Amino acid sequence: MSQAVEVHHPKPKDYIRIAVVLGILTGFEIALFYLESAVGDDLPGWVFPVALLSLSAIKFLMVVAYFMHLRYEKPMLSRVFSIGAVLALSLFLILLAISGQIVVFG
Amino acid sequence: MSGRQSKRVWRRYALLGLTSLLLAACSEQTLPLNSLDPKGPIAERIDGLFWPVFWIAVIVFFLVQGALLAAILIFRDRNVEGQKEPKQIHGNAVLEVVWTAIPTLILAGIAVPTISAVFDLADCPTGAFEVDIVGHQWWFEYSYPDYDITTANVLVIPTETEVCANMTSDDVLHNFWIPNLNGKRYLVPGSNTELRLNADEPGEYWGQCAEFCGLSHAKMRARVIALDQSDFDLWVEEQQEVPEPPAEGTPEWEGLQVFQQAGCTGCHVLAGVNEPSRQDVTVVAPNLTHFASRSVFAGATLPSGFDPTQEEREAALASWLADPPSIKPGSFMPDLGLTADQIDALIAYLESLE
Amino acid sequence: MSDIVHDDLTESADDHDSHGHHESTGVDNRKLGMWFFLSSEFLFFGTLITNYLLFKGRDFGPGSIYPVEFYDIPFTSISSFVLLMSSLTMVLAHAALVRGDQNQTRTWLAATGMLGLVFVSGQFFEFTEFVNEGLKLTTNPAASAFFLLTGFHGIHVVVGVVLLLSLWGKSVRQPGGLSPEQGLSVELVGLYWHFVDIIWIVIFVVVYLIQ
Amino acid sequence: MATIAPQKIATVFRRPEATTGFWSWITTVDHKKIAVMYGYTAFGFFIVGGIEALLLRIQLAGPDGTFLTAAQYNGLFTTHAVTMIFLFVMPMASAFFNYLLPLMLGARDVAFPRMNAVSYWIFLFGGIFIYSSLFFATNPAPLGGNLPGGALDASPLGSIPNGGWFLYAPNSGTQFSPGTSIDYAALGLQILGIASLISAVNFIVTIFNMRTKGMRLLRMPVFVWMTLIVAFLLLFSLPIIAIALFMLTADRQFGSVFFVASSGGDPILWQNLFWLFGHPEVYILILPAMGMVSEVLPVFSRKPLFGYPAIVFAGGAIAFLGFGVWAHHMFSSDIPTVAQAAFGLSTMTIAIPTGIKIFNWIATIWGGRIRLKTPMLFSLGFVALFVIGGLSGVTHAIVPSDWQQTDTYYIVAHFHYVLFGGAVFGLFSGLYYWFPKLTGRMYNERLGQVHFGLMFLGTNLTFGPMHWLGLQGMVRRTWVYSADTGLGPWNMVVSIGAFIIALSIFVFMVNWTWSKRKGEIAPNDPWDARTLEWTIPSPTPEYNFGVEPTVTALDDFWHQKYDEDDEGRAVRRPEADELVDRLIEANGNPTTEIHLPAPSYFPIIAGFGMMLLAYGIIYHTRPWGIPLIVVGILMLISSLLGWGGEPLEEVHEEHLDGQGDSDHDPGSLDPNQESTPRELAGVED
Repeated sequence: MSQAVEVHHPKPKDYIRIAVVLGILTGFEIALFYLESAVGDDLPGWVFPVALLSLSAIKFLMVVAYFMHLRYEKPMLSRVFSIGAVLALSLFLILLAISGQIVVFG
Repeated sequence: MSGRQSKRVWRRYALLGLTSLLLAACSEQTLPLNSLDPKGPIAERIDGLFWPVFWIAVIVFFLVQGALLAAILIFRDRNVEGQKEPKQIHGNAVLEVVWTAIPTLILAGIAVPTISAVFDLADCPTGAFEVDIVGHQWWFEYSYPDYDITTANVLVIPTETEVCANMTSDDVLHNFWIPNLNGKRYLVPGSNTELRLNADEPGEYWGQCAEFCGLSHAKMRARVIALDQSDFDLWVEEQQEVPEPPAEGTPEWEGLQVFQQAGCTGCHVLAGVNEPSRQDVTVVAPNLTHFASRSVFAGATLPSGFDPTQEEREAALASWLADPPSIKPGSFMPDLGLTADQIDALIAYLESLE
Repeated sequence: MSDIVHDDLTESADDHDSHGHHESTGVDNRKLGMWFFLSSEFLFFGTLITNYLLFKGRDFGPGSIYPVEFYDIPFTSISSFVLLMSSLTMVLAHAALVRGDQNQTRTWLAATGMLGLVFVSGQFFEFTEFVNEGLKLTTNPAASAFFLLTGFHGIHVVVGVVLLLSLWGKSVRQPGGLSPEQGLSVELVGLYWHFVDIIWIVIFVVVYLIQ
Repeated sequence: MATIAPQKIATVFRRPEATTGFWSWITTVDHKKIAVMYGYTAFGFFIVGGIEALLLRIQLAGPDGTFLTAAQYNGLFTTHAVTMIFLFVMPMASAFFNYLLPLMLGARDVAFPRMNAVSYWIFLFGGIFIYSSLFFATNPAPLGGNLPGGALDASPLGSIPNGGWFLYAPNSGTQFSPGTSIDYAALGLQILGIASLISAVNFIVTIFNMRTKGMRLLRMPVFVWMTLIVAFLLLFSLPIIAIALFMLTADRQFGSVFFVASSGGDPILWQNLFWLFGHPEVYILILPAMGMVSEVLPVFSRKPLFGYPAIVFAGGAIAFLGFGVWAHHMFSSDIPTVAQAAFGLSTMTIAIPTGIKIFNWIATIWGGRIRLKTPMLFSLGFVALFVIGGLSGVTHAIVPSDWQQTDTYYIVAHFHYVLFGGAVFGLFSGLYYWFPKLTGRMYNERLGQVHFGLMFLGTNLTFGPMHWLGLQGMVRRTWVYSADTGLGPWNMVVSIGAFIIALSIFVFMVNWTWSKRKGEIAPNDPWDARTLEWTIPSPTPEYNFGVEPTVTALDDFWHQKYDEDDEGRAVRRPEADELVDRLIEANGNPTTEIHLPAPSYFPIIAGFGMMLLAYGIIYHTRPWGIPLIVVGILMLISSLLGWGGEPLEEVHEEHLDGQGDSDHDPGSLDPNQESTPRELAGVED
């Protein structure tokens, strides 16, 4: 654990600010859920999933970047971490695609 | 040392060559499951795809193995004083590009006909002749929705007709394969798959379940009999008839008594005997209505041989009725403990069900 | 992979070595191992989430029930929020330790563990409710997938709580609190904890909120 | 030298102290001893798997064989595959990784020595667990099914797992496999997977972090590169099968319905998940052998590896593409046409990097000075046979052809050329090549060449005709075939070939056992090699390197011995002999005190606990099932805590030359960490 790296760390206040933002984003997510229940039929089907997924992606990245302080680490660790994330995402999208077909035609 | 060495290498390759020669020589044998012997347009299309790729592979094989062998022979350490050390070559960018590009081009060349064949052979054409295939441990059930016929083990199809098999499975995965007519396709419980069959000539085509499906997977075989349209129509007529019950007192009649009393009717359906309406019956065993019209039984494993005599057929049937699990381990048809007389009577009855 | 290599090609492996044999990448062995492990965890959870997505829309015949009919969104929102906040307390614990504030470290570690327990209890309650209302592991594949996914995540939370509490125990027992080296353990447990949190961030949206 | 001072530490057990004999093996954390244990265990399983193969071949030698029953045959083909893949090739590769990684990187051990020991013990108990099914498992016929004579299959062989190594659903579900044998397979594979996942993390961190001075990534031997790639493949593919096996176990034990078709489950999902793991697994099996061949070919041609970066890159490309081709195992399955076409294409692309490797290997020996010693013969055999396997592989990428070929012996031929002609030949190449390093003695060259000759002949006789059999319609996993199919004669040839292979393995065992004791004493650098492991005495001293090496180039050792003249030919430096002697001398007699990780009881306890846990899960409905689970978990936890509680090294007055090493389960806690010198050193940085 190198002290030189620790120096760059945000202060507790910054963490609290980030947590507040995360909380607000969660609030948005929940609001979107109820909004969809209310007016979902008037909008194209992809709007709410896309909005929700974007919000969760932002939260995801904030936690990774600040709480897991990946922003302040050597870039190598980001790559290590993203290999798994990207691989999982792409493999399972392909799997969903080919299996989705089974649902459609089967 | 090195001289002897190289001779050994030669011998090894000579042996390999000999093996492949033998391979070619033996191909004259009768091979009912030979996938390289297409008997219909679909199998021919696949065959036409296989051979060019095979020959390309053969050429590549000889080039690469030749280079390897040449390198070994030319550059082996002769173990002589003063033999120079090799030049220390670390690589060559041009060569790397060349031997990346050439395989890529070859593969691209192969890919084009492959992809077009995949799409051409994929779906059943509209208006195809329809049959339903259901896989059971360990036999195939066939039914003809348009003709209200249900049969097993032997699938009868008209020649020069696109046949579309709608397949599913009653238990585990099975895989229906008639090598002369097409590649294979899974039968999946809970969903439907399609397989196209098309035979040019009348004939009997052999098949086998190709996916491991439990204990007696090996004994889950299949036959397809292709008939001219006129013969096929006759066959359909025959199959739609309900057999007359045998006259009282005949051996056939005694067989029917055994059939009804020994427990056979618990699983087998026989029109006119225990089948008031075909739809209500849950199938656990082959429909035996026209048993005698089928060339094979017991998961298409019996009788063996290409043209069995009636005696051979009856002997096989007797052995099957005597102890099914010894022929198909795990079989859902139990050893009913039938006496020899009962078996004879049953055979007489079953063989009358044309 | 070539990206990882790139770093190393431009700098010699021994640049950071003054003496002895140390980490060629300059990242502690344990920490590097942890990041690789977490990277691999994506595949665990990816498989489970995919299972759920595959089954959630299928038709299991008349009269079948689906997990989505049982969700209690306000309840799950609160427990999601609890888990999110536990990430904050976790990072505060680590920050306190870096400052050398043992008291605060202790407090925040305990708080994180407690929040984790609250989350797990919530999940336990949720499962019990579902089962009482008739949604069981055996009901249909969608239910099976739901229970396996959230259960597997729950086990991760439990393991995290155990690790946190044992760290907290050490900080209480040891006279001078946690040593600077145990700071690495706090950091590693923190990484694990945040990872469990981000997986829940995804599950919350993908499983619960998207209809 | 390792200083092992008894010390009072609050742990459950007294610290183990033995450095020789039985207990030293049980408690060792030395990567070399662990490697040796991996090697012998794996070889033991190889013999078992080989005997299984011979039994299968006796049964199939003629049509309608009666040597085995259906249940026995189905069990044997299942365990043959499980054994050869998970209990032989993978652990044997792991033996090489363990032995060679630190030596090739110039390190004193792997990054996490105790995790390394844990991996081994978990693997061993996993293997024992699977084979304990012989005695404990049951294999009744599916409900309503009847076995000959109405009885269960009485012999133990009838009770081993019999669903195929692929455990396809729904046949592997309780409805169609009601006994416990499938549970043994599923949980056994789960245990082996955990062992491999732990080693994967260990190897990756070792390779990234334990390199000696100057050992940049592109100066690492190709074997190390292939190890790294394999470890990545394990890291990312094992989780998928782990979850799939969880699902299967949950289906079988706890009533979930993932794969139960009658409840809406999806058997094809199992296939997808299985092959998402299963295809990378193929490369997990073959890449280590490719790495070894890439070490052996240059040494015995006295030339550098041709196109080092291309070979490394091709290995990475194979691994990457290997994740995107899984559905080619399912071309006749229920997948959409577009997916069939796409996966056919992606499968073809694998041939490109594979070709790059083959061509570079041939270019490596081209123009060299080829010494046909046994390791070289096996490496050349590898290339020759692998080419055949690769080419037949391209023929199944032709999707419609694959509809004909899949599930036939054509596939069996293909993957045996790749895995036996490939992986196993590579492993034997490595066993002969590093034999002097391991034992300090030379193997018998003549017997080695006899072994190669017989095995090469046997391999082609066994697996060559299988191509033909498959195309002629011989379907896999069938315990009998009818004489009418005309498949008899070639099956006889195949069976004879199998026995020739067996004979060749016998020759190998004779050679090994004899040479290990009586072989000539090996010279320091018997092959005039290129990598760091040959700069230290043979057999390797416990601390590996007396002096930590510094490297300045790829094949640093070779460049120290050889210069190039104007033509670019290698010229041995006049001082080379002296240099080798000096290096060996220095590495054999360290001047500074070297601290090695201390042995520990905990790894074996953790492994044993894992096995008990698995038994407990299978028998959780019995009264003693739950207690077994509890005991298993307690053993696991207590050994992890105990291991966290004992310092890796004993405490020393002054830290001179600490092992670059820290050993913890990621996330486990270490109360005595401050007492580890290495950690203190870390803080000083």
